[in-house]
Amino acid sequence: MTSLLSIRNVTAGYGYGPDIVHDFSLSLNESEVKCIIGPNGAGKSTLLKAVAGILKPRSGEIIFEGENITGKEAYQIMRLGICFLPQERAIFPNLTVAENLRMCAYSIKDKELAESRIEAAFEMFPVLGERLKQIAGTMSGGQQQQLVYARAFTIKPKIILIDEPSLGLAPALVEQTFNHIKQIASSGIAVILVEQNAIKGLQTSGYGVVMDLGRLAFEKPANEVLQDQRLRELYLGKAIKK
Amino acid sequence: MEFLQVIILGLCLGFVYALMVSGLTLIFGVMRIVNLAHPILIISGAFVSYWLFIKLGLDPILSVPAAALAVALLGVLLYKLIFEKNAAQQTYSEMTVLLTFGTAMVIDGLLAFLFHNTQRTTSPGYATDAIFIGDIFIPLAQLYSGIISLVIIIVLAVFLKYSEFGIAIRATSQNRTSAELVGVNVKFVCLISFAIGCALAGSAGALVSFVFSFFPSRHWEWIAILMSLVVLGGMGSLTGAVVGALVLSVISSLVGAFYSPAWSTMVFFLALFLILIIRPMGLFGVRTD
Amino acid sequence: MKIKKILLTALSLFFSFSLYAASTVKIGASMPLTGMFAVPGSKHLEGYQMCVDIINQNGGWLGKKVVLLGIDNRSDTETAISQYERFINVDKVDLVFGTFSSKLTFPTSTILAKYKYVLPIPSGGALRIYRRGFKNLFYFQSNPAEYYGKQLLAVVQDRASAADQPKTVALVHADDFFANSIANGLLGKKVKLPGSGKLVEDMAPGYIAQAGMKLVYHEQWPEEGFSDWLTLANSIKNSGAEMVIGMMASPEEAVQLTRALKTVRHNPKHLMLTQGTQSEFLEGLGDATEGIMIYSAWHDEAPFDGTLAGQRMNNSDFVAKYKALNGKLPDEDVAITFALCQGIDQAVIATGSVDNARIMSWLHTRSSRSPVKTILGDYYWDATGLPINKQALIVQWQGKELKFIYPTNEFQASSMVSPKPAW
Amino acid sequence: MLKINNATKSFAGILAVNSCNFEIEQGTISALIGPNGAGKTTLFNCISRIYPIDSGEIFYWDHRLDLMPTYKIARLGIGRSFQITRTLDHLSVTENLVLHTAGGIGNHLLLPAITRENKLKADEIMEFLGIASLGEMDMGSLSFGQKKLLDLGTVLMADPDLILLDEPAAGVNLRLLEDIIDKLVTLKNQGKTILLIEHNMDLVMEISDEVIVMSAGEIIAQGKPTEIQKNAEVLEAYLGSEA
Amino acid sequence: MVLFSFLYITMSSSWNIIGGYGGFISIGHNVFFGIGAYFSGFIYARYGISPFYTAVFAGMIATFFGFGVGLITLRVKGPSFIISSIALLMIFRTLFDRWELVGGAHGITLPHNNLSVEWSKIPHYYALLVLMVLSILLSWYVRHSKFGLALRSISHDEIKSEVTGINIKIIKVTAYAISAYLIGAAGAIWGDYLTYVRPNIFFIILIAANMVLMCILGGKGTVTGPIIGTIVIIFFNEFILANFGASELNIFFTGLLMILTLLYFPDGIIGSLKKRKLLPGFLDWD
Repeated sequence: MTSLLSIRNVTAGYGYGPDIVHDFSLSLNESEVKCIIGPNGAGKSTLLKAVAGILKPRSGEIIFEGENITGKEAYQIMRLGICFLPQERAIFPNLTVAENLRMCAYSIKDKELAESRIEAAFEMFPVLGERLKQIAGTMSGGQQQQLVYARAFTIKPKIILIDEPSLGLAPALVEQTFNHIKQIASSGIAVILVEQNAIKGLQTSGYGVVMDLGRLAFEKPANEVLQDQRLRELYLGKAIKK
Repeated sequence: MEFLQVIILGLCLGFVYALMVSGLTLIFGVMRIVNLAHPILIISGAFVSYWLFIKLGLDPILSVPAAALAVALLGVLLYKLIFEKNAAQQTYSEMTVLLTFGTAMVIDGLLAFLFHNTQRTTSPGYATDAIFIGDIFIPLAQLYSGIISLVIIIVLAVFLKYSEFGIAIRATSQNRTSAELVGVNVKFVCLISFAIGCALAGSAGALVSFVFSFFPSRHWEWIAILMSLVVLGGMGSLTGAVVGALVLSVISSLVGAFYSPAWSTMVFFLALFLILIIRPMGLFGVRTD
Repeated sequence: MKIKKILLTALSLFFSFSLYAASTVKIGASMPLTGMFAVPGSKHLEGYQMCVDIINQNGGWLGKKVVLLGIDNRSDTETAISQYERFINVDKVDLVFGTFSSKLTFPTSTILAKYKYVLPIPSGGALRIYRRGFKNLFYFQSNPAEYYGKQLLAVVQDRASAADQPKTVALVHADDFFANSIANGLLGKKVKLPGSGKLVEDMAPGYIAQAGMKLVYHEQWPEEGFSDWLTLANSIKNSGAEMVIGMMASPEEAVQLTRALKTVRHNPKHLMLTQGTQSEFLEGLGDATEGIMIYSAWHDEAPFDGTLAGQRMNNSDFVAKYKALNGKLPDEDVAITFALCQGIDQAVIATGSVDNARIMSWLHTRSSRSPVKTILGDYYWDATGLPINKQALIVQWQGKELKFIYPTNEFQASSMVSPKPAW
Repeated sequence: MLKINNATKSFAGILAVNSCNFEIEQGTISALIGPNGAGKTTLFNCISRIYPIDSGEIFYWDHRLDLMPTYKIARLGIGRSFQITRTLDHLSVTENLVLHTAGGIGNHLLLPAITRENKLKADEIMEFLGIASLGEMDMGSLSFGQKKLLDLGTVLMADPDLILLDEPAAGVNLRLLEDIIDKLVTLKNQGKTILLIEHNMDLVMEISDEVIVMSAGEIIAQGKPTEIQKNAEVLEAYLGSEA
Repeated sequence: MVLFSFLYITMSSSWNIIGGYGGFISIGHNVFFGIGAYFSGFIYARYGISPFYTAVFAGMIATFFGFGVGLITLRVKGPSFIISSIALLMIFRTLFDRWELVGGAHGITLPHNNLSVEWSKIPHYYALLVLMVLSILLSWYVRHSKFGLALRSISHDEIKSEVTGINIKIIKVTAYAISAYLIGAAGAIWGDYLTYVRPNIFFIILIAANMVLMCILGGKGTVTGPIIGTIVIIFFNEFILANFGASELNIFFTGLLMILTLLYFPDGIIGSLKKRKLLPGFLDWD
């Protein structure tokens, strides 16, 4: 069985800098949720950017539905059905909520379909429906977060890549955010989640991938990852030798 | 009474200035290019109108679309030849400013060589007419160009506000990466925005052709004036630019009428200098750091 | 080292351009063919060229062909200076012709005085050009600008009916060399050398005051890049002036000011401008020109006699010749330089040389009995280079034609339209 | 030696550093650790006053650092490195190293850019970093790892008393890492004080006397490395919590 | 033409100090040129003291102004700085156009010297030669001093520079002021050479554009770059002048050259040659 997305031996880095991701491989099946965890600087975000086309991989290839998408422009990749939610809130702060959602449906050629998707998003996030005319940047953090995830439902991608959704959020919001992610996963969209908050992240996912220094450290079903002693060592160092 | 009169004159001019500056601010907003070549593009537009007027007797107001189209094509050409290389950069660099400066010199030199640096104006019948309301008069040339400018600005605003592509332009100017992530072809948006900006310059040129006299090297002076308007309004903000244009041209008219016309342009230069120093973001701009 | 070689080659190539044909008489003229003085500048050159062509048709000067090097200085002073220097040092010209405008003449005269070249000046009437002790200047128009004002007002006083005598005057002008000079005379200011403040002449109390009129508005506009004509016109309107005197450096400004006055519907009894005899003025304004008076040096009906290349060349001959060539009436700006060229032509023929020193002394010895005879009338000069006993003309647009209306003493003048009809 | 009192800094309403308090002693190595976005680098930037703090005080001995311009702080003997290296790519390596001597205007206008002593010292540092032959090269032509080293080198050149290091070990190969560790320990023994941000926990646990843990802008723990490793709260900060 | 080369080498080398080493692209630097010319010209016209003596002070006045202006404008960077420099130029232009004491738009007329035609340019020749040599020395000196090191580091990264203990404000402003000095002095001499000083000669943007272009074409931030750039541009101008007349094509080609340089040789002649290791040793003074 061919997987939906397969990342084969990808190496990537920024500018003239060193390789951040080394020879990394990963595959994702339809409706599967995988969580990538690992300490700072492990190359998790870089990997997602390489998949989304923001960063061109230095070597290796990325195959999506049997098509090689390595090196395509970000907007082309997105139109194929891979949606990327970057770390910083990817909303347009000076557009209204309605405009933000229309932008999300930008790539949908069938306007009726777009309308119905937007309608559906409002049903899922009623708060947004009440605030159509509000400038997105002036909403509360939680509402902005809803907008981010409403986008996923509008676009209805096949895969959604989420980069550190809980970063810089208040605890209550973290909870809300992970609920959104669960909603997305339950609607049949495959998810790759990169998360610092390993516990939350793994709870949401079926499978855990642990990265360290740009390489795959180990991967196993999510509930087993936390029990692995290697994880603890990665984060807090080995016991002092002396 | 006189005060009111001066303000009316200032406002009429203000709308023309607003149109002159709207393209500049759009290009800056989307591409972060401080386009010093904008004023010379306006003059190019004025030349198109001028020739249509001289050769075919076409009213400059009717030649607005032609001027807009011609300058837009010129803009696309410039963009492809010169700016595309740098357009991908999110941060605007000094080199781009110098590039536009060089472009301005090239067009200036070429126009001056082909058509000479003589002052020109188109003179349709209404250029020397005015309507009188009591003692107050409104010169028709200024009135017409002001109204048409206003219409064009409104059309632009509506386009940016409601059309799919307009929203994409605004989205791109706010967050390039995000725009790309929702499927916007950013390069294409940049090209089109540049063309629209140039079209605005062209249409402004057609309207300016019967309000001001123009000659190719006039644009050096306009550079500072237009910059003062965008900077006051906050770089990249259309509303800001319109407000900036109205405010400054009214002040400048007041200075001209009650102090001395010799000093009226000083208003723009001083405003530009002071705003850049005190509030580099402009009065209406949002701090982005 | 390679670079140096290339540079040297380029240099020598470049200088070799100028080393051709010594069997010609070369005349240099740096003219404002573009920029703010483009219109009068190009016409000035046209006059020179027409004159030189006629000379060549008659066998040239001293058996040599005359070559006119007329190049564009973009109305820019620095360029004008360097071009004259280039004429002398690189092109090795025998003679030079003056350029247009006081602004450009003032600095270039310094250089030419240094090189001891005769500088016949077609347009450059500011008094301070002549009050610096140079011996090489010869002005081919009328009074220096400072004295213009007298005539500007006299035409109205002498020719307009009592009811049309203006009591109030608005004076607006470009912050230009020439216009400022006229204004100084009208306002009675002290004329000083710029910068040093050395007094040239005190014009007090000024011609306006002498004429018993009241100055109700006075404003200058900047020399370059002025666009606020409506505000200016509105201020003039608010002052209620019965006579408007506008002094500008270029016909475009004359068009702009007149258009603005028309737009605000200010109807003075008299409108007097220092530019506007050109066909461009008529094109720009059409019927609105009716009754506008313009200060001019030349008019096609003035019966002046002159010679060129040893042949008769009266004003009427000139007009006929020009019409034959171009199918229209010549402009003042063409006539002035044509007259200047006539003057130099007479000097060359009289002295039998193109030596600057000899021509200079010959021109200086002209008198009322043996003047230089041109289509602008007779010329002889005082020691500073200003013509003696030379009055300018005031012309008026009447039915889209220029009629000369002043002075009335020398020859028959047309009737005057007074007051100026409302727009 | 360095004392931070209630330092608070927010950007656009988000608290990046929230009333931080800690002190570090002379002659110690302290490590500042915490998950991404905890505010560690921001705190560094507040200490060297790249931006002013909103409230609180920062003392270095008895100097109020929060009231001083950046360059004066540097001249007090506080050197720092950057997480993303900020080497000056169009200058040569040696020039980068001697940059700190270019400080003032008076006498320096008269001195050549690189004096003999500067050169000797720069060579020494490059020797230590194992890049001895690169002095004349443009910084821009160096590899990332070499730049990272030189960033450390520029700090060492100035011979500061207090050294702030932002992730000195990131991207450095293992052999060199040991050298760096040795060097840091040597410096400490010479009486220098070091505060470092580091993610390589092996290194942190090995050399630091004191570990300060930040999370979400706040200091959540401070103590000896062994204590920190056992602290449940710290692990929670890294791995997240149930709540 | 030789005088012209000297003048522009002086100016572009001076500009290079702030624009090349410091990275602050000023398209209004001829403000100092004008200030110098006006200062000396005014004194000459009023009190008869030759600009050859007062040039030293003209430079100081320019420096003084540079210091004051620098304190204000050097707070902003990049495009904002460029635009503010244009604004500065326009403000000075407007001011001098209206300032009656110095002759308004007509400027100041200076007496010309009594030397005969062949000799009259000699003093200017030597004065500008001296200024040119000084400017090159100064440029070389700044390039090789700690001050220059600080300046070059500022142009790249202000924050990094500051944390190494460089007082960036003082360095920037001083560099600005220093670069104004010789330009001011050159202005004084040039004013005397032209025998008159007018706003529309000294305060036009094309002078500054030339300085910038010469510097960038030659290679900004190098000692020899401005010299080579100036020579190339002046020959180029003369070539255009000789073949096409003194027309607007000159502006056109200057602009074109600027665009091509920026697009294809952003490092300039010297910089590009150096990168390819083709630079002959005698041109490498860095």
